[in-house]
Amino acid sequence: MSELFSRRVFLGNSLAVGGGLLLGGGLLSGCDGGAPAATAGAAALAATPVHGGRLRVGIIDGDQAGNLDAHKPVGGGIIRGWALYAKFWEWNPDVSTRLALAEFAEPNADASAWIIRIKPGLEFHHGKSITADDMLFSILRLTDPQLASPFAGLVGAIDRQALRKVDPRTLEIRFKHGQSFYPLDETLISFGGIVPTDYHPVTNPVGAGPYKLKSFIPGQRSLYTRFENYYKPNRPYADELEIIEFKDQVSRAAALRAGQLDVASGVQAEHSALLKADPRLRLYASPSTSFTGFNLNLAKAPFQDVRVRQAFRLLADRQELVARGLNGFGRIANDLYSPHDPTYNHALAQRPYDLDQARSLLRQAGQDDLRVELTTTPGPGVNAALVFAQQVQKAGVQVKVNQVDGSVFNGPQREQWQLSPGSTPARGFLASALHNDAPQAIYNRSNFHDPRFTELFHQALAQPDLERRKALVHEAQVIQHERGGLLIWGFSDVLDAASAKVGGLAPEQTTFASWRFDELWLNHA
Amino acid sequence: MPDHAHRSPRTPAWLAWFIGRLGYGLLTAWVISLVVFIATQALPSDPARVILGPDAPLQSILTLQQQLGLDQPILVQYLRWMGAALRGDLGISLDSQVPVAQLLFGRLGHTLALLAGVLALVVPLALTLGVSLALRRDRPLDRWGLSALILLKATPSFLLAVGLVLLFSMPGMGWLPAVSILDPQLPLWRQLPSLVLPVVALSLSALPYLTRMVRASMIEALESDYVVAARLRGIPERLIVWRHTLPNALTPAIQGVALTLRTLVGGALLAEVIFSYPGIGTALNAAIQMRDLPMIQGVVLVITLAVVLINLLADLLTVLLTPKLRTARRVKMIRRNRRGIRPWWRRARSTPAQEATHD
Amino acid sequence: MTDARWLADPQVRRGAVITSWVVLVAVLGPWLAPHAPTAMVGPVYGPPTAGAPLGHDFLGHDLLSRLLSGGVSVLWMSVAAATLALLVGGSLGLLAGFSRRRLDQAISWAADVSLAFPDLILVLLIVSMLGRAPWLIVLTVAIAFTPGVIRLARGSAVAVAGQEFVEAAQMMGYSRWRILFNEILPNILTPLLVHFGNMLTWAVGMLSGLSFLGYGVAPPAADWGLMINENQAGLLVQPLAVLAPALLIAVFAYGTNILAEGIGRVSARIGEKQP
Amino acid sequence: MTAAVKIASDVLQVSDLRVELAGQVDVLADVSFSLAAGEIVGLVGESGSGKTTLATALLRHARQGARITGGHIAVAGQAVLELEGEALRLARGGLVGYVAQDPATALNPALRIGALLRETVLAHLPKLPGDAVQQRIQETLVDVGLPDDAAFLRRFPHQLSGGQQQRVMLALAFVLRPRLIVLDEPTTALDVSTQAHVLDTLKRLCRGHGVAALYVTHDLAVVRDLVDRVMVMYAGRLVEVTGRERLFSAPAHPYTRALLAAIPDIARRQPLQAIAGHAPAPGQRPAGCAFAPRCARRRAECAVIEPSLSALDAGHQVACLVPHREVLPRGDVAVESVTAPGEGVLLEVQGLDVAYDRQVLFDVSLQVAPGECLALVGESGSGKTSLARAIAGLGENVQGQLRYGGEPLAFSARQRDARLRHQIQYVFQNPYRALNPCQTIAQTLSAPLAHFFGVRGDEAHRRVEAVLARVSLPARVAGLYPQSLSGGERQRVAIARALICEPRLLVCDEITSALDVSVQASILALLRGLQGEGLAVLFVTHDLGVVRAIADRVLVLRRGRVVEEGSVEQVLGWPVDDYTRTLVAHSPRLHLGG
Repeated sequence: MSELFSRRVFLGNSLAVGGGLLLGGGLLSGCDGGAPAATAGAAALAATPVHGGRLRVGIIDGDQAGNLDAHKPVGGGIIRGWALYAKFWEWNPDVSTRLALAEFAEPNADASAWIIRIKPGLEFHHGKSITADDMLFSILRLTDPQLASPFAGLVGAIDRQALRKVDPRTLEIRFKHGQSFYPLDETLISFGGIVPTDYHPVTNPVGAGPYKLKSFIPGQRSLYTRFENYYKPNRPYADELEIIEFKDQVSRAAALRAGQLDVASGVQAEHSALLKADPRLRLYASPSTSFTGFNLNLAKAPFQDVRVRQAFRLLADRQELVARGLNGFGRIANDLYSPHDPTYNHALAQRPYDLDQARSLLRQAGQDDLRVELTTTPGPGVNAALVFAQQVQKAGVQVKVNQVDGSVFNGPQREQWQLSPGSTPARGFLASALHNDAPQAIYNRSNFHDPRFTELFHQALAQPDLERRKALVHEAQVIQHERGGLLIWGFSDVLDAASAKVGGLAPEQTTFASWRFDELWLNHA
Repeated sequence: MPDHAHRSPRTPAWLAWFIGRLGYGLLTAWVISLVVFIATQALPSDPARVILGPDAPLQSILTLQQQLGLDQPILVQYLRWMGAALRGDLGISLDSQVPVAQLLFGRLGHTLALLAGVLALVVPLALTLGVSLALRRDRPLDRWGLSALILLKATPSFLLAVGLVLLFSMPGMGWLPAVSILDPQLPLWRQLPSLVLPVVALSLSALPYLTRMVRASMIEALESDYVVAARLRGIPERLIVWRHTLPNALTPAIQGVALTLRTLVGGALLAEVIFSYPGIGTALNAAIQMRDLPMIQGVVLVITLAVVLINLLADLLTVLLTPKLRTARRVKMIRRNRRGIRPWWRRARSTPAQEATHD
Repeated sequence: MTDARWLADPQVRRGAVITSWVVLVAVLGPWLAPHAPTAMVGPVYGPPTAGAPLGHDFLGHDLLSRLLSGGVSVLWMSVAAATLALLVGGSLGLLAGFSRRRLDQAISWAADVSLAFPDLILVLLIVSMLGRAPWLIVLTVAIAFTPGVIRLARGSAVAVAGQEFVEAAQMMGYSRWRILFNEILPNILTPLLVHFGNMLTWAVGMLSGLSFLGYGVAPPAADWGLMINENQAGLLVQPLAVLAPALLIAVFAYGTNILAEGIGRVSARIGEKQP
Repeated sequence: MTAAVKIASDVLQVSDLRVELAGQVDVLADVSFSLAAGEIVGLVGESGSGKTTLATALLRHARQGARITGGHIAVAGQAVLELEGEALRLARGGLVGYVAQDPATALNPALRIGALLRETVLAHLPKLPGDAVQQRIQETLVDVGLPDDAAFLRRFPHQLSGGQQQRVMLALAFVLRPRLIVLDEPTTALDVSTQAHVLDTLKRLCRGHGVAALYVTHDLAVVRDLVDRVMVMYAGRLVEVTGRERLFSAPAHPYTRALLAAIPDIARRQPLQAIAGHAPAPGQRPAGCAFAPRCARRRAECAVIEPSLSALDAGHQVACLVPHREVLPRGDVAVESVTAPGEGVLLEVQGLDVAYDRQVLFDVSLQVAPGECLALVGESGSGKTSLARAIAGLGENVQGQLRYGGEPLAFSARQRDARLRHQIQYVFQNPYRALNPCQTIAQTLSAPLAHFFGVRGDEAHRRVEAVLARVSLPARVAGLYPQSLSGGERQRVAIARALICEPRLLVCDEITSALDVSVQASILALLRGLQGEGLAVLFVTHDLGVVRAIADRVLVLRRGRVVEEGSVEQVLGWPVDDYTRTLVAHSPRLHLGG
């Protein structure tokens, strides 16, 4: 109870911060002050959870039908995974991790090995008890090259040969070539669902999550029933969970408003006014630390020149980007990610919008008449790209926004885009870096490679001690801030909307407030 | 004088025509499947990358490509696909890893239900409207009706659909579901309310064409000599409209319905997306986005076969409903020019299909 | 001579007036627009102000300026697609109607096959795979329309060619080209023209539908179809942002449609005078 | 029944009937007449005279755009124009029967013969028991000379021949036993033999049932044997009403006389006289007598006073200020001397076979001498058009031999030498489709000049004017498009197009069948004139009267074979072949035994 309470207090604080920023930059926002009001409404709903009912959650999965695979989730598969699978850890609302299936999980002193022990008496949906064999199977499956999971890269450091069962509930994980890997929790948490050895993603999709599968029609919906032996007592609340897939926001908003849905997960900011105006609905704005920005490709002219990168970062009018690109639902950023991370370097001053300096930098770099192509996929990212293109025009830079299909964007040319949008869901510094600009990053679109940064990053990976790691990260962030390839202009809020009958949904700093299916309940009476 | 020429043979003559027509249709479907297969496989897109997403390492992509057989020559891939398709196996969806046939089966049913609903609404409506407008030709009702129809025709169909969705998501409009999310647990006939709005939206866009077609052919039939003659014989007006005029006006209307269906098979896509209706239209749109090639090929094959079937049925109905064609000794649905003499450069060849203009 | 005859019909006149009004707005609009179509001058979905009488759109552009600038692309793309389809389809159709069996069968059959393939799906397939450059969209829409034109042109050509004056020309021993251009082509122009008007309507509908699905013109260009797509989320906040372009599209489609139909009706009436 | 007829001797009484188009333009005015029971009256007029309007007005029907605005029609005492709704419906068919012009289009293609008949009976006699209906239908079918078996009743209209179709139309009218029957050119679409049979049947039925009939036609000769009285109509007015004998022997109205003079007669060659000018279109009637501008006898007052129909003497009414009172001079006109055919052979056809789906010509041979007019005669389907087209180079699937001027001639016009090609020209049946609607007359006419002779510019202009003058068209026609010309003018232009090529052989395919008799007369006169200038003419026709009027020699075709050939006098006067004999016997003639 006390834990819950403290979380709520924390949230309140962070929201005040978020709201303040929003107000500060809210001059251009048509709907300022909206977010606090909505969250206030949400805070008011603190009644006792009710059991039973069918909870209907509407998700947008683009056009992907997706699957149920725990380790290679595609499209809505990630969200469905929250219902089906439990992991060693789970996320705290402040984007830190806490133990879930595991009762103990610690790295050794240099983070070259982890020991993970699960709670006793855990069971899968089909009644089989969870053992170290299943733990081993799950990690091996995730990292199996034959499975080709896109997320295997995050835990690429794991040495598949050196996994070791310590006892029936304990597993030891070691890393390749004596590497160290401190952020195992953050990288394994999302896609490291624990599944039984007889698991099959199509014929036997069982896990230890709050709900077990009843039926799944790809691209349409999936239906789940309550898992009675879920490791959290008395959870989940609803008897049934239904995840309904939508292709576009308009029809889902209509379904929510028409009462055909209880929860709409991840609402488009443009719909906020409409949803907020509806007395039957609640809008939850989670001030996440998911960043949105642009990748300046260092491998391409003109961005190999640090002055051009600096000029671009100075040219971004972040307030306006937040106001227009995010419809005001977000906060500005300082070209660095993971501000919630305790190691974040708050000493670095917020980079201002400085047209004059940007111009002079461009002039020094000999790029007075610069033409750049910004390649993006259709979707929400386009707006920010358009706003940015408009902003840089003031410095005489022509940015041509080129929209390409998702398959082209992520196709063979994906490292060739001169300028492209980038974003990563809220993660700690190390995990975010592994997504973006770390030496072994799975997708380094900005082609940022810096010897000193690499050195610092490797040291940080091997440093479980917070204070010492903090020093390393601080210096690394100075480098990123000064000459990195990312232009991070903002952190976006995640908007969820739900019927007023839904409880257990509260804003948090993560992106998945509405995916906590073991917390959500429905006042179905 | 030439009475003896009309003894009906044992098997009706149109049967031979029908078989030929069937073969032609199947050939068409086959060619389309081949073209689409080659085009989709050859185009610069990499399903493996689309499936795995931006963060996939190269190794994973290469492995998946191999698993999908994307590294084989196109013709080998086609032959393999065709062979399997003939056995009813359309491959596995790249996206959801479920057999395409299984995915399509349910969705096809939904789309067919949607189309059936549209037909059930539009055909009687268009007939009634068309007939009543034709009977009131050039009177105010007719003129206003026509203007309204043109306006309806000019309005892009997706606007109608979006408008309906928004209207029914308003408070107090809950008596019809705004969005057609179907519960797979329940049979479709118990979820008919979900069909209403998409059917209405599609019907509205299909209505103008059909109504005007019925009206035009009704007017043509009403002005024909045989109607004047029937009228001057004292045949009651009711019989003139329903017995003398409508059957003859129906023949062009059948081709019109076929054309409407053909357009709807493709046009349902927009409505399906807007209403989140789980039909083959949404499946195709998603498959195209995802480069889910087996799914695209499967959907296209199904759509093509459907179109071929629709055309076939329409032609068959036309033959069966037109006594002159039904009883002919050789069915050639060819409209010669008035004197029956064909232009000088096209001698002794027959056109298989009737002319049906695009409108 | 023919034009005067067409304009005598009130429906043709009304269609011509409506169409030319929209064309005028689209063509002169960019000069009249108070702001650049990409300039962000107000709040997102902001209400009307003195500088922006219609309010603002999803990024805070001036809606009026975008409306005024957004017609050119709709116009040129639909006209280009319809023209291309008319030229290519018309030539192929005439060729088919005028050549001996083999080529005619090949062309007619190809047209039949493509007609068995729904337009929108064909366009979707091509555009999604090859990209959304305007010329490509135009080309694709034109490809989708061509089979219909082929059939129409071939059908009308065959019908005209069956008439005695063509046989007379043939008997005189005029060259095939001469018969084609002097005797047949002028006589099938009217149905083709009517079809052209219809194609304009379809093209507008298809282009805006494509934009709606996200395959149309790429932003930041101002385009009526795209504007519907961009602003649909704000429909209840700033309805004009969706309704105004939708209305203009519908009016344009309406105008071309009744123009085409009026012309068709007038020529049918002229034709009726001959038994 | 018969008693009733005798009491009310006039079955039909029409007075002051008026039909208008929009804008008070009358198509029919001041029409008054009556019909006695059992009487058959012919209504004769050229196209546009309003005869069909009058015919349908008797059933209180007007075509789209027209309205019956005045007058009174009484059929067997019932005021037809006052009838509404159900009463009107029952009067149509029950009281007044109607037989339409073209049975092929007037029979619903989707309904079986039996269904049509049964429906018609039941629409008027809904209470009649089934077997009575059946019996009545079978009686009527026997009456009109059709089989009455079930198989026949199950036929669709398209499975019948043209004559049978028209008999079905008669049956549909007679099955209700109406008091009056209106027939709108019922035999125009039929071959002469069939026409003769149908007319016989009709006459028998009317006499037998005591039904009055109004027979509408454009051809006086057709009604010669059928009718008791004739009404002549011109520009929406009755101009002469009289008994049959009187009409043919002493017509009083100048128009009637002109019409008679324009009709070719199979019995003898008489000079055909065209009527100058046009009949006025509705709304363009001149003041005074509508015929006055075309009338040779007109006086000053004719342009002022509109003559009304008044009795000349008993049973003879005429609307003319200066009617003819003398008897029509008979047969004294000298028969034109036949132009002597030139020596030698211009065109020779040997063993010609033509086959499409089936063979249409079998081993046809013929010869045409320079300056000669050879008529090709046959009923529809005899292969005469195929033969003409083959000669003109438009044929297909032709086998055999063609020789022109002694030289072999290719079957396809395209393969013929250009110097030969212009010498054989072809004029089509339908003048409305023979001219390119997108080209002015000058363009149409000057194209062959440039093509064959390389003549352009002023010289071409001069020649176009000359050829227009030759076909009696004013020079201003050159600037017009075909749609502003009448059918006869178009046919003249088509002939001009042939003439401008300086042909030696002109193939004319039924070129007058779509035209009114007065126009036909002028076209035939033109052709005769051209023939006099040395042009050979191959004239395809089904009308033996026209043959008599124009041809030197005749070739009779039957089912693709030549059955008789010879001079006109020989073939029409003393036909040898049985087929030719029936053809001649069944052809309508103006002068009995002439």
